[in-house]
Amino acid sequence: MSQMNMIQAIRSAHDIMLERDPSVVALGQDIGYFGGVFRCTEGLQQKYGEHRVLDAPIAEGGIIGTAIGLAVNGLRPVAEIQFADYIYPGFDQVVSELSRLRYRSGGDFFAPVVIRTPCGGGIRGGQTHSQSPEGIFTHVSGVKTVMVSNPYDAKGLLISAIESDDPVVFFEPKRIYNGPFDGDPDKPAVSWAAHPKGEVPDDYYTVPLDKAEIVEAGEDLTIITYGTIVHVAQAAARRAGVDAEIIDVRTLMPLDVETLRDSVCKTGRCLVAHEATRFCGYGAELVATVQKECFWHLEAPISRVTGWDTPYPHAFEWQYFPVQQRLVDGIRKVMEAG
Amino acid sequence: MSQMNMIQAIRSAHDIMLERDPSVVALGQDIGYFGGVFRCTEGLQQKYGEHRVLDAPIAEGGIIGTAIGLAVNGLRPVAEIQFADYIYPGFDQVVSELSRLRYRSGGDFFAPVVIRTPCGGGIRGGQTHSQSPEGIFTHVSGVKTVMVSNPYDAKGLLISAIESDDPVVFFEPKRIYNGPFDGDPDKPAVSWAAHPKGEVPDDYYTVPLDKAEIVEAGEDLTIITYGTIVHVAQAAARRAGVDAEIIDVRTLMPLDVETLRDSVCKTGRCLVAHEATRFCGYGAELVATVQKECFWHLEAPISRVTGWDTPYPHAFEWQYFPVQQRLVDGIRKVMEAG
Amino acid sequence: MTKKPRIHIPQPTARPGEAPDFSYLELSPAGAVDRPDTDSRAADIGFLAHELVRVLDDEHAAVGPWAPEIEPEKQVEALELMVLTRAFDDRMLRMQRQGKITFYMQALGEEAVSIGQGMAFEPGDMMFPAYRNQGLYIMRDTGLVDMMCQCLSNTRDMCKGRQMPIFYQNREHNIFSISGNLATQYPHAVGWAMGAQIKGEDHIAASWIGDGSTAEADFHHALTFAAVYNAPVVLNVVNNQWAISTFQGVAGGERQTFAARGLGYGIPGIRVDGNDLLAVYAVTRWAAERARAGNGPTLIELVTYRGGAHSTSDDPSRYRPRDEWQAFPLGDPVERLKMHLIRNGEWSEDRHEALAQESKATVDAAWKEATSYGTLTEPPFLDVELMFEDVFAEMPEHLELQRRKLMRSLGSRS
Amino acid sequence: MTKKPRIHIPQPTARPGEAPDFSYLELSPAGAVDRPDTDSRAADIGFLAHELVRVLDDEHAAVGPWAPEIEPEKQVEALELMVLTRAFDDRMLRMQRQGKITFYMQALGEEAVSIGQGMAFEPGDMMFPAYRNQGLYIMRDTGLVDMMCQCLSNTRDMCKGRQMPIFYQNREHNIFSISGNLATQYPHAVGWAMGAQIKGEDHIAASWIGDGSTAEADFHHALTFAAVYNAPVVLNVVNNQWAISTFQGVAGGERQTFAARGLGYGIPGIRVDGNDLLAVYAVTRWAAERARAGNGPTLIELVTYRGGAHSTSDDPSRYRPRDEWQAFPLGDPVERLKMHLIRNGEWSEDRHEALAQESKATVDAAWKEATSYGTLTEPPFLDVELMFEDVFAEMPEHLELQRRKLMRSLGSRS
Ligand SMILES: Cc1ncc(C[n+]2csc(CCOP(=O)(O)OP(=O)(O)O)c2C)c(N)n1
Ligand SMILES: Cc1ncc(C[n+]2csc(CCOP(=O)(O)OP(=O)(O)O)c2C)c(N)n1
Ligand SMILES: [Mg+2]
Ligand SMILES: [Mg+2]
Repeated sequence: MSQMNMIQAIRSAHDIMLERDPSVVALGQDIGYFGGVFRCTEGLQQKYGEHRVLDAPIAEGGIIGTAIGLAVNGLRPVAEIQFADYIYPGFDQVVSELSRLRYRSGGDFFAPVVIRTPCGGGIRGGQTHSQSPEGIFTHVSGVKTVMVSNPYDAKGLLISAIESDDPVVFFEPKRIYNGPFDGDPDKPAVSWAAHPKGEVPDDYYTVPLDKAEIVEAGEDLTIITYGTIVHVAQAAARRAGVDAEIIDVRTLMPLDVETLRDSVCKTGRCLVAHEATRFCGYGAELVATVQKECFWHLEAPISRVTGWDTPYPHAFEWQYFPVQQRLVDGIRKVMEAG
Repeated sequence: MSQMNMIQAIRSAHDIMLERDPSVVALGQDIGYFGGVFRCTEGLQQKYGEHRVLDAPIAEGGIIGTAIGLAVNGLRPVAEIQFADYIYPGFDQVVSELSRLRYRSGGDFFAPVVIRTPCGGGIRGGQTHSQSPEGIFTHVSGVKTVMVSNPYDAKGLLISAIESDDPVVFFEPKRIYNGPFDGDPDKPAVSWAAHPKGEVPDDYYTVPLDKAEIVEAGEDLTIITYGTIVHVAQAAARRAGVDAEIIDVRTLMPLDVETLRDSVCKTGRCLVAHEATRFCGYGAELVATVQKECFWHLEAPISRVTGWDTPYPHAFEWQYFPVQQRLVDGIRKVMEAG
Repeated sequence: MTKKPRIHIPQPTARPGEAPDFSYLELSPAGAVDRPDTDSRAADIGFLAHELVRVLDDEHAAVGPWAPEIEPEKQVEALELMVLTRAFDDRMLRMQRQGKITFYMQALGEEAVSIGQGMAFEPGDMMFPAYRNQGLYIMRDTGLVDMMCQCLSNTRDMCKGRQMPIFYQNREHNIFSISGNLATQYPHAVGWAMGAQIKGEDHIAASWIGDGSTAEADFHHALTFAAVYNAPVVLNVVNNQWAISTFQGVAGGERQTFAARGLGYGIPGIRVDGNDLLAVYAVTRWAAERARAGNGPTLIELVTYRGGAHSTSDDPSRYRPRDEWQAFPLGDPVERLKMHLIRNGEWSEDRHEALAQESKATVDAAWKEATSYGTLTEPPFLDVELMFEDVFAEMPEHLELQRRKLMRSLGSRS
Repeated sequence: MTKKPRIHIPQPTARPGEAPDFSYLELSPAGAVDRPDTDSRAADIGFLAHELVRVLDDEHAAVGPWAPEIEPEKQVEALELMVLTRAFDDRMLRMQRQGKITFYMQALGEEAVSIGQGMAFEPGDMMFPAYRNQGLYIMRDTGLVDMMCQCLSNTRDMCKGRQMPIFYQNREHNIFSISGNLATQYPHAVGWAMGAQIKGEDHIAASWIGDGSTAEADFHHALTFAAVYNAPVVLNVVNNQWAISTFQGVAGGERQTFAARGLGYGIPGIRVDGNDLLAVYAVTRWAAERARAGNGPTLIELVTYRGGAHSTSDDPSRYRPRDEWQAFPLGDPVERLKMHLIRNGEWSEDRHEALAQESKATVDAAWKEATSYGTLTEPPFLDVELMFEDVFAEMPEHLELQRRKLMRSLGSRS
């Protein structure tokens, strides 16, 4: 066991898999000699060689396209896209090739590629360093989608993703790389040291790719969320003084419907929260699924607290971000309804 | 007034706008001399010149990227993407540029580009000529999204889209280019001649870019749908013998919430149907919105009938497509619940 | 607008009703182009991207430095494979017209590309074909029945009914799955080749796209990554003059050859007579040797002509002269190799006639067997539940539920 | 794996602690490169893509056929603009360090690119800059206060608080909005230029990207469309040797120049000393003339060096020698033009010292005014409701509702 922040946990997952499995390779912009702009691969090229941790040209489509070729040749590429906002030039290779190869070839070919990418705001990145595009990947059949919320899960889920024979798009909320964030930007930043999920085993372990986690058990309402907002929701629930059951979805696709169903059927009230824009966001699917599964138990409309349907503005970052206050408002609304 | 199929109606919209507004230009693969693989621009290059109707290289990203440049120079480009399945190489230009330009430049620059593209299945196109990717565009803030269901709307909405100062992604279900389709593949194909919406004014007219249409008024349940499935829903409702209110959303983003709310609050029951895959599809937003707006009026869970969460298979096209029978099953389920 | 527009719009030399005109094609005489060593630097052999490597002269003799050492038996085999490919295409085209299959694309006039290039690689080399490379499957003998079953989406369909006709793959014979999305296979080939380097293996990769498809982003991605990592890959551009209705000028072929694109990346480009099987074989062999020896990628432009319609959905008489193919200066690859072999006393009109009959018979027999495994309209049919498999390695719960729901709905009647 | 990997991984010549080594840079002597007519065919002037156009020699004299006719006053003006750009960068960098702005990117060492090229265009020509082209705004005099207000996201921010610092635009002065997404502006410039042709207007377009960004798809899209339609556009690659931590070889600069990419499309490529303002101006003028005369696009590679960190988030000492810039053979563009003017008696050390002071004062005054319109942390603040505007031409209902909801929530306390 060690204290790790999310960057160290992700690096550890790379390190262990590069060590255990000679077919694992990493590629991406600035990830080699430099170790990545967020340091997630620091020291790994030096340790495993330039042919295992490759600096790649600035072409997301080329990175994902060649990663597929590497995978078809028996390797297990872990591709880093420097910011989720820059994944779109590679979108065609994800949708038309990576996620369709196994299906269209009747199972003869498949490409176990992991695409890691930092997402989300809260670091004054403006509209091109803050996006959360998970909702456009979860709609694509054939690719699994993950968003992590803490170091322990980050390492365990990344190892699962690398070992999975399915392609995985792996989102890492950059706001919580160095510490959890409770959604109050006026508070000083805290580190992972104090957080139980900052305790990470040094060795190999996995977290399953299809299970949500109940991070807090409760009776009054269910808050379904993932990524940075998990921590915001916990703080908001405390502040609102409600006994909330808080679920970290973790693996967005495939979705662990059972955990959601059991919780909302029990509490009868549900709030869905994420950082991404609201319209047609991932939260829409969560609401649609829950209302179908738990309709007869619902005592109030399911409510969503999300980023607004605008790009992510630089100056108004904290008005765009679903801060604690907005979660509190959302919780109140769900509790007071009916 | 003339009898027009959807292809003729779309061609007429181009013709009128090329005539009325010298700043309108069309570009796309095979749309010039040849008139387009679906003939939507037939004869227009000959009529308006090669500098108004351009054959473009096979690069969707280049087509959309240069269309933005044309628009910034004061033109109104109408770009055809030959199949919606091939729009992904241009996705970055849509998300990062086309839909963000006005916002990021504080309104100083904007690009009134229309991207037209045939979508949907039912023509044995297999997994790369059948997709309905509307749900990934409706999640992108800054671009409007339309899917048409008949010749009259196609012409009126396309003219509105061309005149709009906002970018519009305009989906044309290819299965109904030549005639409506009631969702029974065993019946012989019918033409638009018999259909009231096949009656199209020859001259200029518009259909508003933010209004859904109630295609059938009813009391028992509300079916919210768009594109090809509008016709399938009408046939299925007749067959199920229910008095359904059927809403054609038409403009998916921005969504005409009021029309949906009024209808479902009245009927108390709602079925959402579309051809696209289900998970995180556009239907999820429809369900999430309706359950929020109409929660206290709902007598049964909102149900979805959609394409399955698989790619669109060639051999099983009619088992993938939400055929009449599946709509009938869906209607029954909603009617029998509670 | 008041002012006069002056945008340049590329124009083909002839449209329907006009006389075909290939004067725009730069041709070198057979034997005229030097053959540099396979370890030459791109910068020193730029001429290869502008001239046209040809081996067969007008008297059907194999001349010049590129004339390959290839035994007569192998040449005859190549002829047989081209004729078989054409017979296969002919049959499948007619089957589509009769509604037995939903769609088809011929390689008519381009057979030397897949056969000649295919023969230049080792069985362990990985092929990343485009949709007009059916010849690669035929050359590697993956089985006509197998290919037909795919086109029929029947119970033996390698794609399990998920793809339109012609989107084959064959893992065992190292031929990748064909994509409906243009050019995407190009970076796959480069990545696969990088993988061979990383693993320290000797296999190389090859990929094909059309002239029109070179405009796609993946063409640039592939050339960039191949150049940066010196990947052992042979990248081929099949310039058949047309991309559906647009001629090669709309892809940028007007002011520069496609082979020359490579030079901009420091990758050798070679322009070759794509209807001259011996030249195609020789040039590809050169590029393959180069890659295997660690000298990196090569871009080959094969100059040929799309003899048929783009696909069964297309009608070329709307946009090009009906007799354009007949006027194509590089002729017909089958005819040219045939005459070469006859000239050398290795072949005769009679044997050719016999070959045509045999090939037809082989195809007929294959079709008979293939259809016995069902068609889209006649049993036996593929199991519908296959629709939900292979989306992921294991079927997740939501797909299992959807599968059951469908089966119920197929059961229910009203 | 057992076998030995043999993939080629491009390596910079020096890493931290090692001695800088620019031996890989091919340099031509000043005045050595011919200046062809502006209507030459790309194929005939390939040499321009491989040699290096230079005007200023080691004695600071302007020599050779590319030495431009540019009056001394204009040269002095260019020097003033470069010095002002550097003073602006210096101030903004310090403001970021003090937390007054959230982010910044300098053009240190590359000032001749934006100033020299900017001066070569007409005011009606449309510029599509990258993020290191602040000099274009300064050269077109859009106003330092205006730029600072953008960096401050204050009440006068042209972007209304929506963009990180440095993503300027200026419609009135025909400079496009800078994007955070690399290379996307390249096809915009080509499309804009096509628009000018379609409208029959004389304006041309220009765009800039970095060496690393040439690997992006939009570089290929832009060159393809520019070649196909013969668009009047000047496409510039600023090769400052680095892309964050990766040197230009990782973008494919090892085996070929970036200027040569153009040749593959039949577009002339010119490699120019990017730190030689006179050469930069002359080459750009040549390309602009060419475009305006209807002779089509040109690709210019400007060889320079990124003197500072990639951005305020970067620490270059982790990946390159600290003294690499000092060893760069093409020196410092400000110093070189200054010495040229002094040599010609148009300038002096004293005047230069005075200029530095003036520039600093100008920047200080501008900063003082800019901050009076607010900062991210000090009032006056931008109206939060601006967040919901300009997503569309008119605010749709759902955004109006979200706006109200936010205002309520900002009101509510607990
Ligand atoms: C990304 C993408 N865009 C468009 C299409 C539609 N399309 C299919 S084939 C084709 C023409 C390709 O021409 P070329 O590359 O020259 O190959 P050829 O058909 O001549 O062999 C087009 C535009 C597609 N399949 N994929
Ligand atoms: C599409 C995209 N991918 C990645 C990035 C992250 N990024 C920002 S600048 C940069 C390096 C660009 O280097 P270069 O093009 O040489 O320009 P320079 O910074 O040297 O001026 C990278 C990788 C981005 N902004 N956009
Ligand atoms: Mg072609
Ligand atoms: Mg650079």
